[in-house]
Amino acid sequence: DSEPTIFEISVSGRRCGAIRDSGIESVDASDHLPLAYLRSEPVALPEVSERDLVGHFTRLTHRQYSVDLGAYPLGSCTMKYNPKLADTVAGMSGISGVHPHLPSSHSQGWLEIALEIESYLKEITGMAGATLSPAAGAQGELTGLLMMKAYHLDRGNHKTKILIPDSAHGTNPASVSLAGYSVVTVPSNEKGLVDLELLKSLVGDDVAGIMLTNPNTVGLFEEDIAEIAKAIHDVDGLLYYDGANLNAIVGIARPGDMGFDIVHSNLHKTFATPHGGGGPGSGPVAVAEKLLDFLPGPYPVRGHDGIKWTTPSKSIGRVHSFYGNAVVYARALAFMKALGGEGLRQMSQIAVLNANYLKAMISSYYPPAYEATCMHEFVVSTAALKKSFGIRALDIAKGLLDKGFHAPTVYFPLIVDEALMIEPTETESRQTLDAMAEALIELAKDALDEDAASKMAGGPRRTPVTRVDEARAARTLITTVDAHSK
Amino acid sequence: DSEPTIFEISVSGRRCGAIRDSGIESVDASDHLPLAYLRSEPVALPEVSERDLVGHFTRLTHRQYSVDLGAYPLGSCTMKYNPKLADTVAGMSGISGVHPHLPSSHSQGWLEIALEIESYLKEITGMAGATLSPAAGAQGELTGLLMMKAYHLDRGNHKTKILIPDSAHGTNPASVSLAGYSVVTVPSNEKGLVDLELLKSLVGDDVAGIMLTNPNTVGLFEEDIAEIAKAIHDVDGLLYYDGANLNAIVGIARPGDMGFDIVHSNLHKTFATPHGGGGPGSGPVAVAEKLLDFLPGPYPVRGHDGIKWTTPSKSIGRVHSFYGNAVVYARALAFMKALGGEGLRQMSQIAVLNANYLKAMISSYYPPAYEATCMHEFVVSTAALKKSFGIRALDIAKGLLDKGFHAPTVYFPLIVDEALMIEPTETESRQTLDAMAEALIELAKDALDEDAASKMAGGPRRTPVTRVDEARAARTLITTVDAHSK
Amino acid sequence: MLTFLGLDSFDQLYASIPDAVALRRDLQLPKALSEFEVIDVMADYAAMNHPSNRDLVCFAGGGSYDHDIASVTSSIGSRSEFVTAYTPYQPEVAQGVLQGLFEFQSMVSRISGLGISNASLYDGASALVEAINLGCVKTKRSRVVISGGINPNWREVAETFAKGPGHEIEIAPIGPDGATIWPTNLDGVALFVVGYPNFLGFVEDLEAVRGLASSAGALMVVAYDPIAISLLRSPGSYGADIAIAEGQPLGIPLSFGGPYLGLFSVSNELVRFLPGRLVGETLDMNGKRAYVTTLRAREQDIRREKASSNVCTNQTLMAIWAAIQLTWLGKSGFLDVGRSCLSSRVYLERRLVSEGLTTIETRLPSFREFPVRLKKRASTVIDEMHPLGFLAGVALEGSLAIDNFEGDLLIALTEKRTRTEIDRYVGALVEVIR
Amino acid sequence: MLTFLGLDSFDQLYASIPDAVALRRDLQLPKALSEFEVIDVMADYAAMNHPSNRDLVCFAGGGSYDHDIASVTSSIGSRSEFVTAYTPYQPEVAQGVLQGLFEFQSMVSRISGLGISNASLYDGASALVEAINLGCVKTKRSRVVISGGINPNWREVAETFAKGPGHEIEIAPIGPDGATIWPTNLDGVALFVVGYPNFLGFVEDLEAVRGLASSAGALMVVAYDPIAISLLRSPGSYGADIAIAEGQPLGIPLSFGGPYLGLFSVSNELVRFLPGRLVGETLDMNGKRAYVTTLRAREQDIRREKASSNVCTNQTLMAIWAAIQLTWLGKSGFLDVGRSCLSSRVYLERRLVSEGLTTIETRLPSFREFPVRLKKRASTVIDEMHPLGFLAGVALEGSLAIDNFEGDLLIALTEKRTRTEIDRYVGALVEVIR
Repeated sequence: DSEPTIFEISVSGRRCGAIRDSGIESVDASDHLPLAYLRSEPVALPEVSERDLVGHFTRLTHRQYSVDLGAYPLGSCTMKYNPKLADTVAGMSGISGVHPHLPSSHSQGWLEIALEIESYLKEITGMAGATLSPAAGAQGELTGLLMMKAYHLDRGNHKTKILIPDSAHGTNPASVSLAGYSVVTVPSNEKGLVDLELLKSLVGDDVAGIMLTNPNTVGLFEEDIAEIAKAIHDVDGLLYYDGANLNAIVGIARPGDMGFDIVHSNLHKTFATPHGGGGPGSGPVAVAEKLLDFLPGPYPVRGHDGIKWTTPSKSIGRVHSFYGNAVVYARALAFMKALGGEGLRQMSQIAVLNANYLKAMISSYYPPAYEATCMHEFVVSTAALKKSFGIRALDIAKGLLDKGFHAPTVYFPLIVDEALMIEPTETESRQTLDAMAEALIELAKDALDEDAASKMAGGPRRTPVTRVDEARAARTLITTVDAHSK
Repeated sequence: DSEPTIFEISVSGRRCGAIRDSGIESVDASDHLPLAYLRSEPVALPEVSERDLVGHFTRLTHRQYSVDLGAYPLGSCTMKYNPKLADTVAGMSGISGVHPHLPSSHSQGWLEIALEIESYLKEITGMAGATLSPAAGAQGELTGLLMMKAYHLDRGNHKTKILIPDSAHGTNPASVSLAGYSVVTVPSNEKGLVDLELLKSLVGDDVAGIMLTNPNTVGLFEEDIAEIAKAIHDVDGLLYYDGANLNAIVGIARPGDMGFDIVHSNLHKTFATPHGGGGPGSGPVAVAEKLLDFLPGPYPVRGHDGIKWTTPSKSIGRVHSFYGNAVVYARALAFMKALGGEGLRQMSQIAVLNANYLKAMISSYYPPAYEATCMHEFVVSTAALKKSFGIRALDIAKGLLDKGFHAPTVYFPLIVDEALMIEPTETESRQTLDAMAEALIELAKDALDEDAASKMAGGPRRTPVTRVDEARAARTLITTVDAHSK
Repeated sequence: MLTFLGLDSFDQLYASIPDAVALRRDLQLPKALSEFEVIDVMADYAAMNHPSNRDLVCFAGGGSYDHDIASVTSSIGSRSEFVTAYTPYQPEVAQGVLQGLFEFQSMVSRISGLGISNASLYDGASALVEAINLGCVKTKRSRVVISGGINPNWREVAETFAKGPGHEIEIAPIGPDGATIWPTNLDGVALFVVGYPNFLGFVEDLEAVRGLASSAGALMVVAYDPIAISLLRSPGSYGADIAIAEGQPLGIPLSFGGPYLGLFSVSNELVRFLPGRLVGETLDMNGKRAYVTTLRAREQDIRREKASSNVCTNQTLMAIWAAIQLTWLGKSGFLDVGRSCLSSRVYLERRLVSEGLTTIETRLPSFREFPVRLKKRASTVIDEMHPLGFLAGVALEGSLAIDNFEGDLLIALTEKRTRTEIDRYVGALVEVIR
Repeated sequence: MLTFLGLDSFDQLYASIPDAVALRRDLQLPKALSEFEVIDVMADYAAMNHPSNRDLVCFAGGGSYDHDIASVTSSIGSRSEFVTAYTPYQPEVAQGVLQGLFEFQSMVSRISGLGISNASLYDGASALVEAINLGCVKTKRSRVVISGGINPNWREVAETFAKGPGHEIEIAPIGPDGATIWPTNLDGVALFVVGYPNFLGFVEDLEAVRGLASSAGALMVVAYDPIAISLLRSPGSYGADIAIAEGQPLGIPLSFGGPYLGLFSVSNELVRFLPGRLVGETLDMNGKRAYVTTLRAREQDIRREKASSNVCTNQTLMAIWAAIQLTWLGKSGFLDVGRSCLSSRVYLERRLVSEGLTTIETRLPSFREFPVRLKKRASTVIDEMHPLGFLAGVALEGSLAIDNFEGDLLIALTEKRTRTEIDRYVGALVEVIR
């Protein structure tokens, strides 16, 4: 029942439709390009009919879970429903058909879109300016850190370190390294929060700043944020806000008011742009007043004769081929407009409510790693289940797949043993949360029954393929259809 | 694993998005309509979030087979692949957004489309005129028969009967009855063709005409068509061509050249408009010169100042609210243009080739009901398999579902015992035909093995639901969610 | 593959076609185009049309209404499993379409107030034809009384198809107040057909029609605007035997008139006379709920010449779209649409009166559509309003003329029309009429 | 649900947020709009843009090309299972995306001629950044020599991100013949980056670059136009270590510059240095073929601060689109596109010469894009061509200026441009220039 590759479906000489007839006589390539440069054989792309193409890729979609098919409680990923109205917007030819080198006088609509979503982001984050260039959150991080670096260089600060809590996403330390800083890890305390005293002990003149997400990756609000900010600012350090968890606090609290200087947003998370199976994302970065001059350029600025491309005086330079993943942020703007200010706040409130509800529903079977009221996500540990018949967090995750749900995030954050990180999002109904809780509880009960547990350990079984051998993939390393023949 | 109904997902007070704010103050209905006319409770439509709506209907699509997922060898249904370019056309606002009462001066593009597809249909069928009004083949049949009736009335002919071969689709006799004629059945001979001598013996002055499809419903070309036409025309009868099987002969032979006077086409069959799970169809009717005055009206006619709506002098009148299923025939025109004259002929050639190939591949296991070279479809009988372990045509059909194909048409035509009617269409590749043949042969072999046969008899098992109890449905007659409570 | 069959050419496959009828030339048709060129050509045609949009704001109805369609409706309704499936003859692999139709039937029954609804017919007109055929078969009569307030296009279609079985169609005229003047002689009437609201937008008195039908021993057929049922009592609540409608307002694009969607409901007693497909709930071999087309014995492919309808396909895809759109609207949104239509109708009518463009007549109440007598004929008004950016309405002229309202302009409101648009429309009308 | 949690208000859920940082006012943002109003507002913006279409025929390239996109690409590529899925962290329910990416990787490897291709990066510029980081890590050097014929926007991006690790970016200038003038001192060069064709459309001599890289012990990075590889030898055939490209021409809409698609291939030896996601084939528990993201140990979430790339998401959906478009084109269609681009380029260049608008220079051969020196500056020409219905090209001015070609107009051809359009374009250019 596996689907053959498109290359296996391929039959020599077959093709889909023709390309356009330009009306121009076809030239012989060798009359216009050196023969030595020309390939002797056409690229061996698949040769199939359009019918077989459509059959193949449509069948692939029936082997794929997605938000539109069901709940996706992936902690820290904020897999909410993506309203279809944004597809309507993305499909407009005045949106999707515009060449990026078109002079600004003829792309004012796009520039208006850019300025408008920037204004939403600034208000939501409490920042003074923003760039839409970064194509994803991780690129936003590096962009932000390079602004931080430029700021310090400009001020003559000598900085070498950036602080990162031990619960941070992997992109944070990687970005810090790529920005040329060294990482100093800040351990969490037993409450799952940054240990303020310990943090203070790590802060010195060599600290360029700190990267935090708040609520943090265990789903808790860093209550000492004001004190943290003060400690960092006291050494002219900057606070970087990882927007991964912004979905919890829109309209409730603003990074800028907490003392953050740089904020990236993951539009696909908080602002519901579809994730596309792993991208495209969009990672705008908003900054405080003091960093405005360092923003990447060019960016659009409104002048008396329309909006024009401008590069700020101390800009770190360009970070994307053009101005970011434009259609993604146009979608996000449509989403924001549909919700409005009040709706955006309710979005966060319900996200937090749903997380706390689900946490309460399952807590007798899945002890939360931390007791406090969570924000939009929470972490439980299945360490206790491991003791019975060896059921691990991964088995619970795979068991959930068999019950028709996506799995939560597993083994993250690293500071919790056998972690399941669960984020239901605001778009799942109470009925769905109840069904998910029921499924999770059934699995916990099964873990205590020898027969059921042994079945679970081999799961999933009802999915398009059963449990996948990841080690074999790394060992054999077949990453193209041609790797077989090697 | 069944999907609850949308009403079961419904929760009081929940809703999707809001409607547009018109800016007009809402009035109290009772101030403007008599209180006695007003309902006391809103209509109990579902109350769900957009997220739950999308989840529900998307999950339904994963319980549904379709052409895009695989082969559909339903004899007489011509379930070919529907090229996606037609979707692009159908989505243009100048196509889908036009109000049907728009004056013709502002809908000239639509009228051009209508005239152009009429010209294609006339050339393909060999007819003098056409109407696009009928919304489906069956409506086309009745439209054609009413023209036949009007013709005879106009000529002062006294006609009461219409001849129909015993292999005809059920719509033919039903349409004849609704046209106010009585049906005279013409038995097929042992070759599966109309028995010419028998036919001649049935033809008299009271015969208004004959309805035929050619190739006929057992997939054979009626070789005596010229003689049949002569016999009917000799009594001033008319020949009606059921376009269900037109896919076999486009560019090869034309109904008009065979002597037919009225031809309907099923655009979703021959011209690849998608079937939509059972509609919308489109059943244009083309007619010979002598019937032009009887066409339904109004229809578009080109004049010196553009195309205008006109009704011919002796028109049978209007047959559709507007001018037929317009977007469906716009799709068909796009298909025709993509294929061109030569491509349309090749379409038929390959349809016939594929049918003969598949027939040859399986004929040792599935004896064809008739030996002759078939056209685009063929009929086999599984009567022999019934003798072994009681495996019926239906079981083979359900067995094919378990193997990932759609089933062929079963128990039609009625003149073949345990009939399987198979039409692969031109869009399936040889590889798909081979796979289908292999699946069919496996099933035939299984039918001879007691264990396998007993399993097959209870099939299908791997489908979204297992074999469905049709008798129970008719007995309990639950046709709405409210029927349960009765 | 030819070789596999032992053949040299395609011609041999066609050996059974006699020379005399074979086409011995190429089709005189244009050569193949790439899909991009086809799309360009079709876009050229599309550019010659004037769609209803912000450049041509639509105040026309008359059987086709410019409603907002939710993005989910086209998005989910365009999924290829719905679009490219066949009729659900194999229920085990067609539960998606079948359940969608079952839910559609449930919604239509709740709207119509009648227990049984089929899986749709071609359009409103075909629903009327089927209602007439059903009524005549059931009552074994052939006199059909149709209100003059029924969509004139539908009436024409009914008259066309009545010629087959020989039903006598009789049109009951509309009085100056917009109400049907029913005949006094009720002998042998098979069915009465009334609009609700009627084509002019007026809400007729259904109690009275029910009385007439009952005393005549005839069926009562109500042709309703589904949007109106958001506010008005259902046809079923008046004891209608059959309720029919054009379902286009429920999420189907204007589409130059098709594909649309005929809604057809009957009282439980008439189920065995029902035309078209019907989906029923049942169980599979494992006792799981499943859906299947049922009462197939009614259908043409089984009853053949004894069938009372020749309907084979329906408009399944449009039914799925309507089910999605109705779900999107939901209980409260459907009500909102009705209120908005009514409110805008009241607002526009008042504005027209206050501008002196029309006067208030004594006539039946309207819901969302109403005729206006202006100083110019409607067709002239429509032509002159076009360059100002409006499809002003439908001209009650020619084949759409209705007694007492000939030459009037029929104006329709939907929830899509905003106050700004309506104000601009009134301004343009003032300009055209003055 | 609040009640279930024993709470009275949402505020209690947020009790952990200190007063000092809580937002004590409403967001100063517009109120909610219905989706229809949102679409109207966005359509207003869209109407202020001038998309590339028949009213503004596109002769601009410069990293973004106006190709025909098959209907299947957007149709199948827009299916919600592809669009709304997450990163395939649970392979058992993500075989659709994973297999699609595996096929994409296979196609990219066949195009680039290198054994390993990742599942895409953000865009061409990010592919360049990752190539530089890879090369510097691999060679433990930091001198990066980039041809001045690399897209100037990409060069800027490379310079921005080089500031982090402190790589030294050195631009090798372009001579009057359009060829890169490589430095003579090759000490400590980590990698050489060459365009193929370069930004000006010229096909450089890759053998020479290979020789340079080899003698310097550096990596050879080729930034190719994927469409050119339909005719030209692959980067891999020249021994490139890394091949990068902007994948937009493979079925991705112009989209005002994003989302696009970075293609990234390496030779087999470099696989463990590969940035981004990589999908591999494996088996499931039943021995059935399955796909999974592999060599995860390279990635940031596992290596954290030791990772040589911080890439987390890629552009999966665009990769799926490209895989569909490349399948639609197929072996012969891809070749057809290349031939058509070349033929149109040759035709247009000849027409320009014959109209006396430009002269034939001695310079490198071009594929589908070329710079033209006109009597007016390119930006002026573009402005004056706009009202005539053309986006005339890209102006090699300002940040896009390239030595020896400053002020020239860069013109790109795709298979979408017809002879009629090209003839009209030449006519318009004559009018503007004369």
